[in-house]
Amino acid sequence: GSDDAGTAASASPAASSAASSSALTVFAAASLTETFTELGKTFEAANPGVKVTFNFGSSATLAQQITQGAPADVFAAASPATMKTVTDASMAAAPTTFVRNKLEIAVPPDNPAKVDELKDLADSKVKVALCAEQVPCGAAAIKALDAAGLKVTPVTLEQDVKATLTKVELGEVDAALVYKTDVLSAAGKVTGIDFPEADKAINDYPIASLSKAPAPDLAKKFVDLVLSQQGKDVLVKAGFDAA
Amino acid sequence: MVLAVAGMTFLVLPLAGLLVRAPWSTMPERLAEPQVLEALRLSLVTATIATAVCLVLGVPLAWLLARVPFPGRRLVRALVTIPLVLPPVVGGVALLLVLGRRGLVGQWLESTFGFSLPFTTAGVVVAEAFVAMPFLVISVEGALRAADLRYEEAAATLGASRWIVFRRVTMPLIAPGIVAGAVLCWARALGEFGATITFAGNFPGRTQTMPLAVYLALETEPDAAIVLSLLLLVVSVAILAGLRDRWVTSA
Amino acid sequence: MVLAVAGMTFLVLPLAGLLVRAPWSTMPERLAEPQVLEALRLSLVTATIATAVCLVLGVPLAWLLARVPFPGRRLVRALVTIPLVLPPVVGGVALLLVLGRRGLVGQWLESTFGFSLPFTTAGVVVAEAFVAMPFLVISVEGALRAADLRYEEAAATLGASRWIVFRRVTMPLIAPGIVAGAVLCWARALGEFGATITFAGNFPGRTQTMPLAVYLALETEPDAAIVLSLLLLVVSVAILAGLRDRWVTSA
Amino acid sequence: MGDERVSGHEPDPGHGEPQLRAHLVVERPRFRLDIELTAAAGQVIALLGPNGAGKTTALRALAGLTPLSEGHITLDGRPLHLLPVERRPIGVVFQDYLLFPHLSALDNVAFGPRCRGASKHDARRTAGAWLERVDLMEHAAAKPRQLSGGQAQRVALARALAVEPRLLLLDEPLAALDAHTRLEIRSRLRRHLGDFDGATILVTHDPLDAMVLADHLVVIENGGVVQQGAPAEVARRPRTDYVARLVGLNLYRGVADEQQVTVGDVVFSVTERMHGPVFIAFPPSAVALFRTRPDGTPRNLWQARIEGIERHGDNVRVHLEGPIAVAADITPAAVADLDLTAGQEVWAAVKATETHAYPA
Amino acid sequence: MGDERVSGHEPDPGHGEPQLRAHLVVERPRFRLDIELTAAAGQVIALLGPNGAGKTTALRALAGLTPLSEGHITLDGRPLHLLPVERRPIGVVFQDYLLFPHLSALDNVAFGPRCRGASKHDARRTAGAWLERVDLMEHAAAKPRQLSGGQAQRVALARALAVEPRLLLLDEPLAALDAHTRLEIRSRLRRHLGDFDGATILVTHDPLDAMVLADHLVVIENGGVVQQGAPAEVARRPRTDYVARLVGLNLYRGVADEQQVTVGDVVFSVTERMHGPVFIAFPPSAVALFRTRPDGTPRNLWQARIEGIERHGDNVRVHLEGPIAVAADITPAAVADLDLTAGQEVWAAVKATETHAYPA
Ligand SMILES: Nc1ncnc2c1ncn2[C@@H]1O[C@H](COP(=O)(O)OP(=O)(O)OP(=O)(O)O)[C@@H](O)[C@H]1O
Ligand SMILES: Nc1ncnc2c1ncn2[C@@H]1O[C@H](COP(=O)(O)OP(=O)(O)OP(=O)(O)O)[C@@H](O)[C@H]1O
Ligand SMILES: [Mg+2]
Ligand SMILES: [Mg+2]
Repeated sequence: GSDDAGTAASASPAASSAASSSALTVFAAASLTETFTELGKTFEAANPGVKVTFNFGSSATLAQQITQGAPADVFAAASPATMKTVTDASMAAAPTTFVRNKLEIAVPPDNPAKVDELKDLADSKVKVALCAEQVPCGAAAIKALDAAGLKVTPVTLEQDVKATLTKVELGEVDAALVYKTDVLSAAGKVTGIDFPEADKAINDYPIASLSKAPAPDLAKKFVDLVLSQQGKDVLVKAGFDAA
Repeated sequence: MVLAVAGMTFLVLPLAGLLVRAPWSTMPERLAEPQVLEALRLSLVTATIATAVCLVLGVPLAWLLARVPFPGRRLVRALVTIPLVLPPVVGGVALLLVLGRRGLVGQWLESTFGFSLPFTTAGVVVAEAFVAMPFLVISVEGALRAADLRYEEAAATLGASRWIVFRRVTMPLIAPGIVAGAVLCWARALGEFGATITFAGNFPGRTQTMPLAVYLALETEPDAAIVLSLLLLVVSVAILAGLRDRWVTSA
Repeated sequence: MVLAVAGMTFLVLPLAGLLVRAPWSTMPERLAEPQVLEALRLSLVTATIATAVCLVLGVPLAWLLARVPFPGRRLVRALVTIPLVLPPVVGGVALLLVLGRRGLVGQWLESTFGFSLPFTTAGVVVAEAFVAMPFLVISVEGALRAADLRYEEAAATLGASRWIVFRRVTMPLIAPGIVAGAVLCWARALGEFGATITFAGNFPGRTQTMPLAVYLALETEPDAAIVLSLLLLVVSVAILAGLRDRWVTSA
Repeated sequence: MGDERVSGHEPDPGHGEPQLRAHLVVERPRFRLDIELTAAAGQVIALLGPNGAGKTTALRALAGLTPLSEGHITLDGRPLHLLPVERRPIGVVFQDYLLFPHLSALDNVAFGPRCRGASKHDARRTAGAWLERVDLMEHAAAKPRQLSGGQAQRVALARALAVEPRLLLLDEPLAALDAHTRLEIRSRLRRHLGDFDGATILVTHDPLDAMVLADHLVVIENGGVVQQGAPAEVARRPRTDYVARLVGLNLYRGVADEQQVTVGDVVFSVTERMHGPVFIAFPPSAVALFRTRPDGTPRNLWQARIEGIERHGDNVRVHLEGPIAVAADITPAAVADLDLTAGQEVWAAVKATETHAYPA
Repeated sequence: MGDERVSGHEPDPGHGEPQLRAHLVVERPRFRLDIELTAAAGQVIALLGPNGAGKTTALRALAGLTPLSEGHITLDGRPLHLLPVERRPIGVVFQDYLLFPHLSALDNVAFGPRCRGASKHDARRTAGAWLERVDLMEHAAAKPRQLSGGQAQRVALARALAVEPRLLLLDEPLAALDAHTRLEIRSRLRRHLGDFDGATILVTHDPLDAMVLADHLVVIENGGVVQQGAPAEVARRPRTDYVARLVGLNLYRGVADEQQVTVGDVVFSVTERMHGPVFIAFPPSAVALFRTRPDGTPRNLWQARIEGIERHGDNVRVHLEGPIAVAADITPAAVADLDLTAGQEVWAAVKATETHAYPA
């Protein structure tokens, strides 16, 4: 945009404008690594002279860092709960949900346990991996299983969705509930199976610019980019549902 | 002296941070949860068994490295440090590749004995032992190299076979080194997270050790995570303070 | 002997798993990425500096624990193992609580020197040193306890002050123990992940060490993670195989 | 060079005020050391005693390596026991060398001078000179492990001497040396001790070392001083069995009445006139053995049983039991003549002129 | 008990076939050991030599601790050098004891019997008996660190003997013992060696130990054998300077012509009639010193300069330089009479009857 410079000049305090306008720091959930890296390049292209730096990690870790005073401009979390710890500490303005992620059943390509719907997971002979309830995909899985009225005994409650997916990829479990995005990124190594109850267990990804942001103007522009159609396209291409 | 105190402060100060931050008021009820004690018990049991496994396999390995010249010894010695350098999660993946249901050895284990390590308590022990063994091996090798070979010679002239020399002379002489190694090993096993969760998964009562419980608590309730960590610390510090000194005086 | 070989196999076999799984065809281009080399360089530099820091602070601390009786020594010795037992992520949180911009000491650091550790390369060093120091302290203390005190007495009668005795007699005598400790310390620092990502964040070129890069690769491309891990392993094994033996012969 | 020593052998008032005055008390679980020591400047005190008597303990206490339970140490008028080890102007040769295994012989010797402030270069030069004096310059670069026992001992000696101490403490400095080297090093040590104006405490088992090197002997047994004096005096008039065997004499405690001393059932004629409790001493060579009772006075004559026979130098030493236990030295020819075997009964006689009696 | 020893002193063909036959070659960077040793059953061989001669190296080679570069070892007809250390039927006392620091004195001694298959209880009983024999039963529970040097040595001795070896290797077993204990332990060692039907190799610096304990002396210098024979023979006819000093003789190489031996500028009268190269030896006590030239034949008389004077036992030893280097022992009274000092010129004379000449 041609009006970028003007916005920046008018919005930021004169003292820090020069320095802060050239660097943007984004803290984002690790599951956003690919999409945000791409959006970051887009952003840099649109704003010459601006360098976007990402800090990808677990949402909870990022939230800890932000509440301990990390110099971040934007926070994109993988769950509303972690975003809440940041807003509770009045570190961020009202967050916006920018995408949603839906669960799928992931099975190894040869599908050894012949799983094709959610209730197959309740079979005690089927080894199932779920995320732990403390992490978003685990909470979503519980919601989905409750909605289906199923009682599943998993062999493991994984720390995050990638770990869950790894178990499927290596054939250690016969099935797992993971995000659609993850199935997509592991193209070929796992097979995804949609199931209707997934719609009842959708995980929201909130984004917010932070109140102590060193570059508040750029932060706002980055959030706008993510929320824009251009941003949505990138995210949907990776398997996310538009918010 | 100043440096020593600085070093101590550096190690201990973060604990102070945790203590300041800890939610003392809700502490008792949080600790009373059965899952917490279950995880603590599991941690202590698996770390101890893993240490025993490391002693049984690691001390002879250290001896081999320190005493028996063989081609490629340098390489083997460096390879021993692999589990140290490997990020634990990758270590877990590597273990799965070998010992998992479809792993190189695991496949055979399953078809022959119908036995599969991942998602079992035994799997936790394997993961912990894998990650912690280098500490033992390297400490013990260092102690072996520092030991005076002439005592072993004296024992040989008295008719002791290599094994007896090792057991009755070398081992007691390097006891402090073995203790140091075992303590490192035990503590590392106790704090082990990445390889355990990757290889053995996380299931309360079976494979959920304290660090796993802490990690998951951190996701939602950082305060609870601090409480759990402090519990783990207090228990391990108490055990080490008790155990270590008894050893030191007897050595 | 059998046990030693079993131990070796146990440590080395998972590496075989990784090798089998590694995507050899795309390996060269993956390794050629500038970010990879950047992360490797950063890992090596920070691990080495962290080891140096640990030596400077840890060896005197080990000496204090081994040689100077003071009340509460048992407790301090056990407290030294804290960073070992603490899950690294919690360690990172604890560091943030103390040295973060809003931390107990960090606040003061920032207001006095305008300097803040988290999210800097120095922060990586701090996190690695915190996690790795116990290895050094415990190894060196073990070596000190095993050393023959009478050489130190002999040095004292020749007019050597405590410090000279320590530097010119004790240190060389326990060199193998110090080397073992430093190797453990360096390797642990090199593989350190949890505390680093929590305390120093994950900024390419500044705080993204190899294990962090591996973590991100696991999120996106597991094969790339294996390649990165292998690179880290090969480099560290090469360095250790070279370095360690030179030390061993000179000691 | 050593000539003045010959006369300076007796404790010499010319040495002036005692340079070292010590009262050493060390308590151990099953052992208590309690001795007083004084040494004038330039004097050499030999500490003799059986194994476990406390010689090493006394030396360690002087060096400050073992804390005193009680007592004090004064050197050149200054209280030494208040100084830490490294500030004490001492040089120590340890019973088992304790050469630093990671340093070459040269660097071992240079260690002291270096600690006392010499530059690296000077320290090494001093060390080289000392190695030269103990004839080990060719082994200067060797590590202690590569030295033979005696070579190591000589390096230890050089290392202790190189710091030019005011008080030199030697724990068996010559024990591992062969006879030849020992003679040389002993002379050199004498020469150095002659040049040396500090005090020397020398622990040794070898009476010859003590006689040659020391001005004054202090004999300790079981933690206490049992006898002291000039070497010749101690050698002539031993007061305990240990000292007597050390100097190769038979020693008994008896009661004198004029020129006659009664020891148990045996009566000795002696040349000295004395009364009351006395010691009587005579060398094994003064004892003659007979198969049958010889004629003559019943004095100095008794019947004994042979307990054992062993070769001793060119002679044969016969151990006798009977009213008194005696060692007798006779020639191998005499053994053959008399056809002596263990368990046999013989008559033993001592020449009056070879006995020596002195107050107990 | 020891009586048969007195005559059994010469290498005795009655011992039968050599039990030990060894040819030991060990190569070191700046040193080469190459010696042959034989010992009959029950025989005691003493290995003497200056520091660094290779005595310890030879012992280690016999024990299998240092590999042979060449050569062989045969014990009781079996090739010993093919066995690993722990299978060799040997007992070793090391020069620096090497008691296991973590075991009590008793357990140190019990270690060997235990390794050779005894039950824990039997091993401890055997060990107790051995500690009794070296008089250390009261220290049975002590750790090596709590023992004095000599006590530790005795435990080491007991430990080596407790395995009832066929070949006993002793590296300075008596060096750290005080004179009294030494005498006792020496007799006990003799007694044990008497009972013992294996071979014994004893390394010692002390000629007395060698004379008392050994049937045969092997003197090595610089890695090679320079002289061997029965103790009395070696003592009477030393063939190197080292041996001469060891046995306290002055030794020279000269040329004999009838009863006259020429050594450099000095001519000696001797009692033996010989021709060609000979050794001539006489004790320091055979040398008389004069301030002015005494009357008489020019034989056995020469002018010398005093290099040094030291006390030696009850006498004074005067070292002379001049046409030949000589040690002379004279009485302290004579020193005073002659007013001897270092650097002074004197005349030295030797009684012909006290010299001893033999083929070189
Ligand atoms: N560290 C110790 N702890 C307890 N007792 C000890 C210790 N060191 C020595 N002793 C005891 O103290 C006594 C004196 O020992 P010390 O070493 O002084 O004797 P020594 O006269 O030097 O004997 P040696 O001639 O054998 O060297 C001995 O009975 C010994 O057992
Ligand atoms: N490990 C070694 N490496 C190299 N040289 C050695 C080693 N050990 C001994 N030597 C050398 O071998 C020679 C013989 O040593 P050895 O210990 O056998 O002498 P020794 O006769 O026992 O002397 P001592 O009476 O002093 O004990 C010496 O010159 C010594 O310096
Ligand atoms: Mg002693
Ligand atoms: Mg030797």
